[in-house]
Amino acid sequence: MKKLINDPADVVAEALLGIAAAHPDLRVDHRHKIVYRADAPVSGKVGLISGGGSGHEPLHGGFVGPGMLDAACAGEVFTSPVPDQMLEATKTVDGGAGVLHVVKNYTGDVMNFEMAAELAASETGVDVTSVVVDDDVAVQDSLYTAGRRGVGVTVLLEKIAGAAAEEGRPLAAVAEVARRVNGNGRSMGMALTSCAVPSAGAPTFDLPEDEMEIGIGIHGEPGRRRVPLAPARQVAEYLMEPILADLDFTGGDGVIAFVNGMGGTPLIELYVMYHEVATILEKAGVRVARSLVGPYITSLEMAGCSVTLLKADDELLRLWDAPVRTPGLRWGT
Amino acid sequence: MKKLINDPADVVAEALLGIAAAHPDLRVDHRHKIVYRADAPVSGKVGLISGGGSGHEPLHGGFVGPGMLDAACAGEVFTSPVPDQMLEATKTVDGGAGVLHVVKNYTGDVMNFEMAAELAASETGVDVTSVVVDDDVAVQDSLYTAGRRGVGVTVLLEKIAGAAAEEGRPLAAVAEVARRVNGNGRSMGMALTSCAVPSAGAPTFDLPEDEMEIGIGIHGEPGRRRVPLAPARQVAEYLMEPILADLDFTGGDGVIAFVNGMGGTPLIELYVMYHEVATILEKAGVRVARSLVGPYITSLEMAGCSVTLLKADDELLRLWDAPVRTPGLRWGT
Amino acid sequence: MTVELAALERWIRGFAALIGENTALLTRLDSAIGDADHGANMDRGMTAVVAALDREPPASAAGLLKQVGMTLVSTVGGASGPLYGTFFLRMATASGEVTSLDGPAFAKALRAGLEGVVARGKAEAGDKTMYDALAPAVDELDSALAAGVPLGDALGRAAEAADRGRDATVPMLARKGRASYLGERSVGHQDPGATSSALLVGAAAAAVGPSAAAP
Amino acid sequence: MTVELAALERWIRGFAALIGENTALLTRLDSAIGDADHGANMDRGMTAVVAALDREPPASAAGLLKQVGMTLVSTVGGASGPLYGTFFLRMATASGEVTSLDGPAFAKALRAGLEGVVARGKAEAGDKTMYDALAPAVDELDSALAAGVPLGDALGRAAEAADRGRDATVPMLARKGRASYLGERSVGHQDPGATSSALLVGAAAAAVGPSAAAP
Ligand SMILES: Nc1ncnc2c1ncn2[C@@H]1O[C@H](COP(=O)(O)OP(=O)(O)O)[C@@H](O)[C@H]1O
Ligand SMILES: Nc1ncnc2c1ncn2[C@@H]1O[C@H](COP(=O)(O)OP(=O)(O)O)[C@@H](O)[C@H]1O
Ligand SMILES: [Mg+2]
Ligand SMILES: [Mg+2]
Ligand SMILES: [Mg+2]
Ligand SMILES: [Mg+2]
Repeated sequence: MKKLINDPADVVAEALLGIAAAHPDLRVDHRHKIVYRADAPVSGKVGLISGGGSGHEPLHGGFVGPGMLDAACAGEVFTSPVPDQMLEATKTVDGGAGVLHVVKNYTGDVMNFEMAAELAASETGVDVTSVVVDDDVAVQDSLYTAGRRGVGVTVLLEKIAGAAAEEGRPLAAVAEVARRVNGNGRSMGMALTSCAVPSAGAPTFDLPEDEMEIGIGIHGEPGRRRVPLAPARQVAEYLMEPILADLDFTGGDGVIAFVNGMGGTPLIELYVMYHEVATILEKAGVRVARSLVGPYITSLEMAGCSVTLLKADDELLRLWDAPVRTPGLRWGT
Repeated sequence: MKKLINDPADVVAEALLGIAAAHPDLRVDHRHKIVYRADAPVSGKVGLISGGGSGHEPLHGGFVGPGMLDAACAGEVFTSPVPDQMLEATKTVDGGAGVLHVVKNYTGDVMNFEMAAELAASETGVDVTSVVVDDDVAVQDSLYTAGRRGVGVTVLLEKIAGAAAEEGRPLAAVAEVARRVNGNGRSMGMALTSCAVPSAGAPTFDLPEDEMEIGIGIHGEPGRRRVPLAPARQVAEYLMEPILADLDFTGGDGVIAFVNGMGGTPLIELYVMYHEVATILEKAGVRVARSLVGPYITSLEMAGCSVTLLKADDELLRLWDAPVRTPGLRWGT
Repeated sequence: MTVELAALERWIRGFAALIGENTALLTRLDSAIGDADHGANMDRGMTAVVAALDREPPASAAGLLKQVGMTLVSTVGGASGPLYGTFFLRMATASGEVTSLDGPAFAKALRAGLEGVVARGKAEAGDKTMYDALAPAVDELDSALAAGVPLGDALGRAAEAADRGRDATVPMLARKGRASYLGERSVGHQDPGATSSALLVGAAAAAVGPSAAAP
Repeated sequence: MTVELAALERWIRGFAALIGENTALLTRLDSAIGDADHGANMDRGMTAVVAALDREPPASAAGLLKQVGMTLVSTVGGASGPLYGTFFLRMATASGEVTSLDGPAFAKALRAGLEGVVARGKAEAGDKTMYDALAPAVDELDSALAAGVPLGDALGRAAEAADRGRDATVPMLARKGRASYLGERSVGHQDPGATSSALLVGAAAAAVGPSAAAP
């Protein structure tokens, strides 16, 4: 396991020092491990916070800024942050219009955000609403399990709900937009190689040279199945088939198509994958309205990719196109 | 060797199909493997073209757009493009004010661009000037060798010269700015793991689990030396020491500090590295005026990073801050 | 026989030591069906717990258990942070401001903790979670005490029940937590949280010690 | 003895076949001191050259050599594209619109090609490049012809000189091309370009064939 780090225990704290130094228009609360907008709280605006385990960069800290998140809480690598962090972030960004918690659907994240919301209710007067992202079709959805994981849609949701908040909409309306994004988005991922958690000191899983893992999560959680290595064309089909089977993406105003890199896969391969995805969409009669290609929700150095489709309407596209100024996504300003 | 590709021979062509599909504001000439601005040629503006082997994405195709390159020629993976491509790109972007060729200093790139310039001179009336980027302090500079390699400074140069061209400066002035950037910029890189050229089908080099390569190039060319794995702090010193020894970066209006990912290294590690670099700069009395952290000039899936420092003056900073709208760098518009 | 404040402290410190020794094991188990952080999570939390005990020695059972719970909530994160945190916070509430707990009171506090885990995480028996080690232990403690077994020995039996519960997670198909994503593929692996929970119960038995042999 | 247009074509096709057989070797050599693409580069180029020959059979030596050179320039890229391209383009100019070259004319054309490589790449003897295989071969051809050795045998000697030149690159310290970045560490590796150049000369010898034994 080769990494550009010092002590594994210090990775998150030191990365936050780097983020603070590299992005003067962000602020970092090093004690609470929170990245927040320099102008927080924005008076009258709904605050958007998210957070989760580290190791998925640019998610979430790289999506803090005007038009997207107001604050992000950084947990240890692949470990949900603790309620104190979300509570502090909630206080920091509340501009009087309440705060939306964007929570990826993992048991740890859900419980820690839940405790934070309980604390916010008992200790502060801040109005908190939570939205849970659960878009990963690799996981069987059921009332009796932890449900689907939150993956690629998180990026699109933070962008779109962030734009809705920036427009001055009230908390309920911002939450409604966020839920609409989650309801209309689906993802599926795959890995060619494992990631290695710094403190674990070894790869999370073994994947033979001639196999790949289909349906993998963003923490190296094993996926749906292992299959022999196959060309990009076949990989795209493995990922697209369950996504297209889960929701009808035809009609409407088209989709936002997002090919995400898991961290270790070079951009040239992501473009090869995007070409395959676009080809499948065209065959399926799905119109691409917007696209995004790159490593936006990663899994440390894992090689692989995920595909996310979001069925968009006119309003979601307008919010997607709205200005955003964060380290990870930036346009229109 | 695990890759998200189809036939290794088709990687570049298919990635270009992906780029074309993902970026409607770019145009791709698939026959010549050129990415160019949708509005090319921009009348009266100096055209900026660059190009080189593929596998370094987002360089160069991801830097095409207003405020940066007018066109990029994509060679085979790690292989300089051929003169026909540069000639075609030159014709495509010439808006009457001449074309600047940005050439990374590799024998192949230099010779192919040279032939293209000869062809442009004999076949077209286009005024062509070339700037060679050679910023890699890992390589001994000498009249009798191929000289220093062009690496990280290329990104900064394309941005800054692109801004100068966008301002409407004449060819000689744009070339002067470009040469100033090259003269004031230095880089050094390192690798934790090898890359693998798709057509070669195997890693370019073997690097034992407990060693790293210091001074590596962006094609997996072996570096200055192999040393035992070391913490990020030590790696930063290995890279910074030769850079700071080569040029005095104190004074002036500070530096643009750029920590670049080689492709396989996650962003969280790049921020850890940036923190170390910023710490060393502070100790050395070098002021950081601007910074850039991320994978911008990569070497396929190689894990590792490089550091680039550019000694800036007021004018270079203003040009750096000027609006840019490309897939890889985007701000201010 | 009662559990004195000092024994509670021995329990917690003993648990911290066991976690320290088993960090790699817990992470390895979590690599197989999770995300390879359970060892690091628990070790970070219990190290902080011990530091807090050193810094501010609590004056009551409730004080100690609350300190442990709060520290775990604030330092562990993940699924195990809120779950173990809630476990100790509920134990604290059930214990009250006393400096010693008799057998039934300690058992009642443990059951309150277990109920907290269920309230927070909604796990049921057989879901392949820490519940599957904790619940049999708490049940065994209750029935041993009801049968007149002295507390020390009863905790020993509870620890054995926890170990059996932990082992029983191996063939289970996970329905809660990260392992549930695996479906069928979770079968055949021991649950990391059940493993740390068995250490927790074992540490309690060790801290209280076996009852003196009847003369 | 002369080199007919058909022999020139045999030469080029033979070279393409040798490149195809040695693609992996050339890439492996380039992995050690370069960027692992020399095999793919040459193979892409020579495949295109053969396709062009199939498509438009040239009518003269100059036509053939120009077609080869242009195709290499347009398809190879990297350092070897302009170098081999220039080599053939200069050979074409030196050959003229003829359908056969006698020994001295062929040798003159080869020297012109070699000079093109130098003009383009500025390599000198001992820089560890294709020059170190090509130059001794051209020199050997000249002196063998001057000594009255028939062309076929003279080319055989030239091929041996190219092989020796290729082998001699092993201990050299690279001063040109990508391998020069390695400094001392380039020592001990055979230059990939010198290796493909030795194949080029070898293919010429094979295409013309050994001279008939004197009766
Ligand atoms: N809903 C739940 N109820 C009870 N225990 C749970 C639940 N979800 C997960 N767990 C326990 O938590 C353990 C994993 O903890 P840990 O690895 O620290 O957190 P995470 O899964 O967030 O990485 C599992 O092995 C399981 O025993
Ligand atoms: N300046 C030069 N003059 C002559 N030959 C050179 C020169 N530079 C490089 N070469 C030859 O080119 C070969 C490498 O070709 P290739 O790998 O195809 O290109 P690149 O180095 O651009 O990847 C070297 O082995 C060497 O023989
Ligand atoms: Mg975790
Ligand atoms: Mg090359
Ligand atoms: Mg875990
Ligand atoms: Mg090469």
